[in-house]
Amino acid sequence: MQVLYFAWLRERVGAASEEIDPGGAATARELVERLVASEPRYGAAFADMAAVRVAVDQEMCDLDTSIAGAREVAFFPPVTGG
Amino acid sequence: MQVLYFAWLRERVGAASEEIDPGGAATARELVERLVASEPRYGAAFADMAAVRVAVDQEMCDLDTSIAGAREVAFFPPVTGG
Amino acid sequence: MTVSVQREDFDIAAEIARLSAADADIGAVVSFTGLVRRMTADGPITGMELEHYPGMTERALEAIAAEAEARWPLQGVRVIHRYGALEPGERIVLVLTASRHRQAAFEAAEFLMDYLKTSAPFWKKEDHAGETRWVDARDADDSAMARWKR
Amino acid sequence: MTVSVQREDFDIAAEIARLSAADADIGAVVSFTGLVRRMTADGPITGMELEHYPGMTERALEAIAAEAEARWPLQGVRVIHRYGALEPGERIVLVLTASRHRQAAFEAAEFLMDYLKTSAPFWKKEDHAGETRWVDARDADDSAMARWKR
Repeated sequence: MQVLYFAWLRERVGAASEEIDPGGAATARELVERLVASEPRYGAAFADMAAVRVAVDQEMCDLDTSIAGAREVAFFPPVTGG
Repeated sequence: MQVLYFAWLRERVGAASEEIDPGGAATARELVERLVASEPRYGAAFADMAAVRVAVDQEMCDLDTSIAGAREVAFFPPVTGG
Repeated sequence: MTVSVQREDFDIAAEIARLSAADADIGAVVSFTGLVRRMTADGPITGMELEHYPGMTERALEAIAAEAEARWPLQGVRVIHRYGALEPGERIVLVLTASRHRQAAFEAAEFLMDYLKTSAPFWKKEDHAGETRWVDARDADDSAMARWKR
Repeated sequence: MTVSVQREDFDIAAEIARLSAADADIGAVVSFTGLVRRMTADGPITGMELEHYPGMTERALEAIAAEAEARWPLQGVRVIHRYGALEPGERIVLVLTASRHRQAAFEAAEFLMDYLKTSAPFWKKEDHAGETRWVDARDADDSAMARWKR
């Protein structure tokens, strides 16, 4: 599964995208927990989950949305365009 | 006093402006009554007073506003610009 | 220059550029452009004549612009209204507002248009295949205006 | 073409002209132009970098435009959003709406901007005299968006 990061999440993770095996993670939140347990850089990126938004296959979703079968999961802060 | 007419009021009166002595007319409405009594063309122009608006010295006013000392009184239908 | 009443067409891009450049803290510019529609409530038209009250028109538009600037934090306002003969598709009116934030710019532009529709002395005479007809005022314009009363 | 996401600036007049010409019954065209402000909540900036999510951005803007067209009787919608490095005074976003009547054009343009502010994947990083800082989302944008929920 392709995992993307934007804005300060990208900077803290140190990558714009990574190929990640979701393992047993069924939701975006579980995927974050798996990442945070694996390496400290994820701990820094996901320290404040209230400031983290997620898109599954380019659709804005809830963190508890299923990621089963998703090709692309993206994490980013609240948007600030316009 | 200069009296101005616009749109179909102008067409019915047959003049864009006239110099008129208001005589004893204290308000725009009394001026209309005076005009209507004087010639039939004013009767046609002012037949439906609900459709007549007035400006005294270029300020939109009520028909019962005083016209004492006014230099310019204008009669016209509801506006349709924009 | 805030208000213009003119026969000539206007250049929207130039007007927006001029207003935008007035202040480095403008974050939002809203424009409203009114066009002559081919189809009216009384059927298709081939053209129209827009009559106005020279002198009062400018005063009324200046007053409306000043009222908008009193009600909203604006960095700029511009109103251009044409008169004379106009064909379907031609521009009639331009209202521009500039502000730090979008909400003020949007609200002020709506206010200006609602106010203008009910209090600026313009009258439209439409040409229906050779027969001309004065346009009736719309009740909807009065109710749009009513929401700004205070 | 309804939506564009691009580095390049846009030509407001050309966009308005194209949208206006699409239908002879367009009576109202509303534009919203967003500009980079020099002064921000965190002080003056010398520039900013606008990051986006290629692919999702276009999808999100198309969805917002489609929603606006479903809610209001529009003859046309156009959204252009820039990304990359931008300086104070530069244009960021253009939203255009065209309708028979002004109310629909105004409301749809406000809806598009409110929706875009809260759901299009863009992130601003401002340059404060050499120190860069990601911009925080504004609560005011969330509440502006809330009024359109149904």
